[in-house]
Amino acid sequence: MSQLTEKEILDTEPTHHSEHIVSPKVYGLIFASLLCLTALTVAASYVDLYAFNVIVALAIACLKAVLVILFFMHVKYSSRLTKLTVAAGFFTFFVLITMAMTDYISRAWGMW
Amino acid sequence: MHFISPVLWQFLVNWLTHFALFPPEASTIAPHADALYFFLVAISLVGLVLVLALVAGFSFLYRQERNPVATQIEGSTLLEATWTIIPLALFMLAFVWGAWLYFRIYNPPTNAMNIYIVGKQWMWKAEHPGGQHEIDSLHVPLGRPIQLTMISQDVFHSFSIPAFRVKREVIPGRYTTVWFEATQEGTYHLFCTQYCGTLHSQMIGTITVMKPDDYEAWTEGSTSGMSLAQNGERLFASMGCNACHSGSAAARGPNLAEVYMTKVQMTNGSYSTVDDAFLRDSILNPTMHQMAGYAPIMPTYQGQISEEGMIDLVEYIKKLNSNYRIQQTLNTSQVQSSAQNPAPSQSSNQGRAQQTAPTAPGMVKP
Amino acid sequence: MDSQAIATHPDQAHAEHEHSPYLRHHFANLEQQKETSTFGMWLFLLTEIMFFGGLFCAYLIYRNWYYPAFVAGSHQLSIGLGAFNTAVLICSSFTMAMGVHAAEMRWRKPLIGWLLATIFLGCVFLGVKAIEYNEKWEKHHVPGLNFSAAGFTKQDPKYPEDRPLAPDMAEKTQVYFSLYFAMTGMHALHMVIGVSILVILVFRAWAGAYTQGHMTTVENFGLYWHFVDIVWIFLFPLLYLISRHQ
Amino acid sequence: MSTILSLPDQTTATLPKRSYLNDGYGLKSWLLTGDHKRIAILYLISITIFFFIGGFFAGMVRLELLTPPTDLMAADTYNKMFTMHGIVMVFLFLVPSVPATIGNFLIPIMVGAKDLAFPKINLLSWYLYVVGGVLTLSALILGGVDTGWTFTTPLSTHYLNTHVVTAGLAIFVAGFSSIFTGLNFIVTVHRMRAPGMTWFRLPLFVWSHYAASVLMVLGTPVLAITLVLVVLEKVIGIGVFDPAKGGDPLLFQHLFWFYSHPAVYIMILPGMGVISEVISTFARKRVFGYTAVAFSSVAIAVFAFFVWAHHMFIMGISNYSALVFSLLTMLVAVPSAIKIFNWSFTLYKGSITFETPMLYAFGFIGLFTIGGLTGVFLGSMGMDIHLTETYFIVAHFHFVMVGGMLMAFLSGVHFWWPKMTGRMYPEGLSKLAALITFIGFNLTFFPQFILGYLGMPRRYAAYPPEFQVLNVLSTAGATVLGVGYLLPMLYLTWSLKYGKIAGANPWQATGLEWQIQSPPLTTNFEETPVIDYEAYDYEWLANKTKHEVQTVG
Repeated sequence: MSQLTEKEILDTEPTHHSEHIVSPKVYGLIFASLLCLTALTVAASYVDLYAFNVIVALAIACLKAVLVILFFMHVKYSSRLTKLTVAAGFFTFFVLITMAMTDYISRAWGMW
Repeated sequence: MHFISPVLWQFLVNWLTHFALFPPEASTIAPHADALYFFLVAISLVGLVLVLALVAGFSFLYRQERNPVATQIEGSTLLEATWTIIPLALFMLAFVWGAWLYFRIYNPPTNAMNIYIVGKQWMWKAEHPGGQHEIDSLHVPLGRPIQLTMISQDVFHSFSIPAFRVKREVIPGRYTTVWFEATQEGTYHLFCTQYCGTLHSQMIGTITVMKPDDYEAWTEGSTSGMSLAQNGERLFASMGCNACHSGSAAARGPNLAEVYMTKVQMTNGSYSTVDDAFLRDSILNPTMHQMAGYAPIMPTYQGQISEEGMIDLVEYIKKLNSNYRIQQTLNTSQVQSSAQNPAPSQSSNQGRAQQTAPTAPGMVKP
Repeated sequence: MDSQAIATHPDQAHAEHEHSPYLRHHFANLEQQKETSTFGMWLFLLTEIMFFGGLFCAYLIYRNWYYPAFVAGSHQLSIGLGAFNTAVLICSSFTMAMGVHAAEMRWRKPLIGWLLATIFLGCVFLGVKAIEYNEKWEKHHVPGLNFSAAGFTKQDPKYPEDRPLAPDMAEKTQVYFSLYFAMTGMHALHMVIGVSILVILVFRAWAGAYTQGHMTTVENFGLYWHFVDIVWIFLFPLLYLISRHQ
Repeated sequence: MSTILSLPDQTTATLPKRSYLNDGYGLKSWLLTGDHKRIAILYLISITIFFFIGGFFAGMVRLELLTPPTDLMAADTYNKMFTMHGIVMVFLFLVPSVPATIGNFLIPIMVGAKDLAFPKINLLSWYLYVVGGVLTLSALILGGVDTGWTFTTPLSTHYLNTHVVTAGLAIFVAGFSSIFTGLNFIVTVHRMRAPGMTWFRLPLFVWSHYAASVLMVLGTPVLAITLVLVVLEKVIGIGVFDPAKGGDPLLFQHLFWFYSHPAVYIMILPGMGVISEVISTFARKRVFGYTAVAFSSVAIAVFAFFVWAHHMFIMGISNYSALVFSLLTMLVAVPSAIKIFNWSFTLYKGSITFETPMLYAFGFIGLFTIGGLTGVFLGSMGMDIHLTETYFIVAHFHFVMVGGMLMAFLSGVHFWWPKMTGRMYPEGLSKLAALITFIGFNLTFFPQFILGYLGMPRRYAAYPPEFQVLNVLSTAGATVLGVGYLLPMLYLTWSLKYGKIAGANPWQATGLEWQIQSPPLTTNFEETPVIDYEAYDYEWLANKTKHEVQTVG
């Protein structure tokens, strides 16, 4: 956490290349791969992979989300501040889930 | 003393007679809690005095009249480290001590006597194993560990006995436990400390700590005639539990005799300890407590048995040493039912339950 | 050192952007203004992550508790409709991205076209969602208002390998559907808000608002729209897919 | 004790011809303003109104508790009183108090910007606040709400027929007001700094607001979704928190405290920022260990998200989880300790004067130290069992919130009053008010620690008679405290017209806000400032003053 905050302080100045215009070709490519991934995840759900069904589905979802964030939302071409903002959001979400799960997982460990 | 107003006089008398800094220490936990409290008060005082001394001292020494020009100082890593590490060490000590006390309070000894508590808006019901019911009061013997198994029928409540320094939230849908061992005879406050609606402040009662002999006498005198386990047995039969949990080799449900506090294997391969919460949950949510080797055929009894009824059943199963009486009941009822009307499938309980069923304790009335 | 960098450049500002009609008085230049509003939008999306985060947290916990009920509940959803809707949303994200591109290139008509396409796709998504909700209502799967777990205690012919649920577990499908409606409902609400804003954007784009060098509004709205898409990208596998096999 | 410095610009000070206050008259120029300073004033007025509304409820609660039985009002009226007290004070006063008023006014000036990044959103945030406030009041007028400010399920969802939905909606809306304020601050601090204003030249006030804003932006939405679920559960009966349907009421507690614990840092951090400014100014010395204080704000913000379940130690969460949360709670106490010691050492070798803001700041240090240390009692799990849900916890958070935050708020209001209005407050009267507040506060809340250890539960309309003495003391203290709060409102209003004219920098403080005229121009600065000095650089200020005196005279 402390690295995060330190970074936040040092590297958050705007960088001046935000006028980058993504070409429609890139959009088209990303669009096509998103559709393919959707087809893939639906197809994968029909195959019984036991515990891996969840992992595959979520991995594909994460990949799709990353594609959208990086290209459609231009994060790939944005300042480090934007990247850090996105990271901070997911980090806090992660804190919410893991810290809440410390309770739910360990409740079964003992009778109290 | 007629020259001061009677109200003020009364106030002063009140002050002098009731002044206390801490409640009576009436349980084995209380001295430990107080020790931690005094430790924390001590470090707080030291901290506070230190800060006040610094602020007051510097304010005096460096007030503008004495020191017209300030000397600029950037800081001191050594000092920063000092006041990071020393408080941290003290807080860690408070943490370890507090954790130790916490586990002591919430970890009942195995030989504790169990009393059940049901909280509902706005009263406490206590059920002793012998079948004594109390409302808004609890009688306990001196010098014997008492474990409270508590559940709420509606909202969150909290069972608090300041004199014992114990407290635990009483929550709907789940047993919580707390334990104490009283060390002083007397009557103490029982509070509901979790806000639970309009008459929250009326959800109070008394804890009466009695000498073991007096407690025996009290139990004798206030028995309702049936122990919890006996009530449970009746309910067990009237709900038809014995049809499957008969203990025979061909039974459709697991054998319940001496199952309490054993480890059982579940269908998913894991092991669970059969405690009060497990028993209660298996009756309400049987699929979530599916024992290995049995088909998931048990219906849920959600909404059919009141919390008091659940307590009777749990207590019954806890005390169940053999299946002899179950089979006895079963045999007599089968004989009777086959004699009277040939076997509709759930009527195996008809025999003795027929008279008792409508009034059987614990059944939720429609 | 990085931290020596400064946020405003007064000299530059006076030289280049003094007279831009879009520059609000408290910014030094258009670039600062654009970066500022984009960063603001990202922070808003941060709050949105946490807004949905609470729901995802609840989902995770209850799925672990009531796994069979979640499996049975998810079998009541149509993967076909879900996949179709996912594709629709991805298309709409694409059209939105192209709309932003058109605005960047200062093409007025393509911008309007792409925005209209996005509106259309958004409406298609909401229409399909309405069909799904209607089906839930008819099957008595709306928690609180119209719910019956009776269907789950019987064998479902569509999933012969599924065992019917015991009554206690069947009741827990209500938790699944509560979360289903809360999550997709919140998502649909975001879609409705998004489509409404899009309509306004189209009118303003018609008047030429975003194709004269100031397109931050379109770009920021694009961020919002893509975020809503991402939420669905996660909702789709969680609610529809991952429980197909027990 | 010496009072205000007599400096050249003070004796000859006149009110500037143009300022944000006379840049347009009439209601419309205020209600549709984009100027952060005017919005700050709007906030100041509205939170003062809500503070006194909340204070009225507190007064009723204390009056009822004067005697053991429920004699002044019925139990459910009492429940509505403390609920409204909690909701109004927490969501409509404490959360927006320093950030939305003083912070709103000062942050753009302190970073050298003309305005906040999003002036319209700033105004929107005030309107949302007002809507939230009106909804809260309508819940009250429609018949009140008696859930307590914590909305514990299933009590709030299934067992009460009061206006839970209206109150939930009110908090939802007010929550978005605070999200927008926080968002605006973060963007402003990142993007709007003047040339030369590096991160480590920012005043600590900005640092602590930045940390609080991060909490607002990341925490508040979780409360929002939780309240949505509560409302849905109450209105249509979905089953997320309802144990009867398979939900876990503890999940509500988790989600609620995920926001509401960081919320206490949202409340206290801006106050800490005020104290840093005030102590430095009146000690005429750079804050001791600037970086340590700055990073401790950030550390508090980060740790804030890791400790929420210490509100649930006795609620049936897993004991192992309680262990983890207790440990992390102890860690979050450390940055606060660091701050306290750094403030104390700022006084070392200073040149201290004792104006009203400084007196309030001393009050803050003392009371916050007590409040913070008693927090350690509650973070220590075994002790928490006995102390939680009693008056001990009431006393603890009132020491932190009222003794800490409110002292800081009053300190800040007095400190920046000359900047906001261009006029001084009456020094003698305000010192008296500070003293009365301090005495009244201790009389009100210190007995509650003892009450708590004796076991008196919170939220009780009636209580056993042996607790009466301490309760009478507490109620008596509340009366004194009430006077202490009414006084500033009266004399500050008076000073708007009759106060001495302050001049640009009556305290000889170094902050950027003191280098411009009071009250400031609508655009704050005549031209974009270029910052070439460190924060709290009193030597720079002395040189500047000397230079000015030379050029003028």
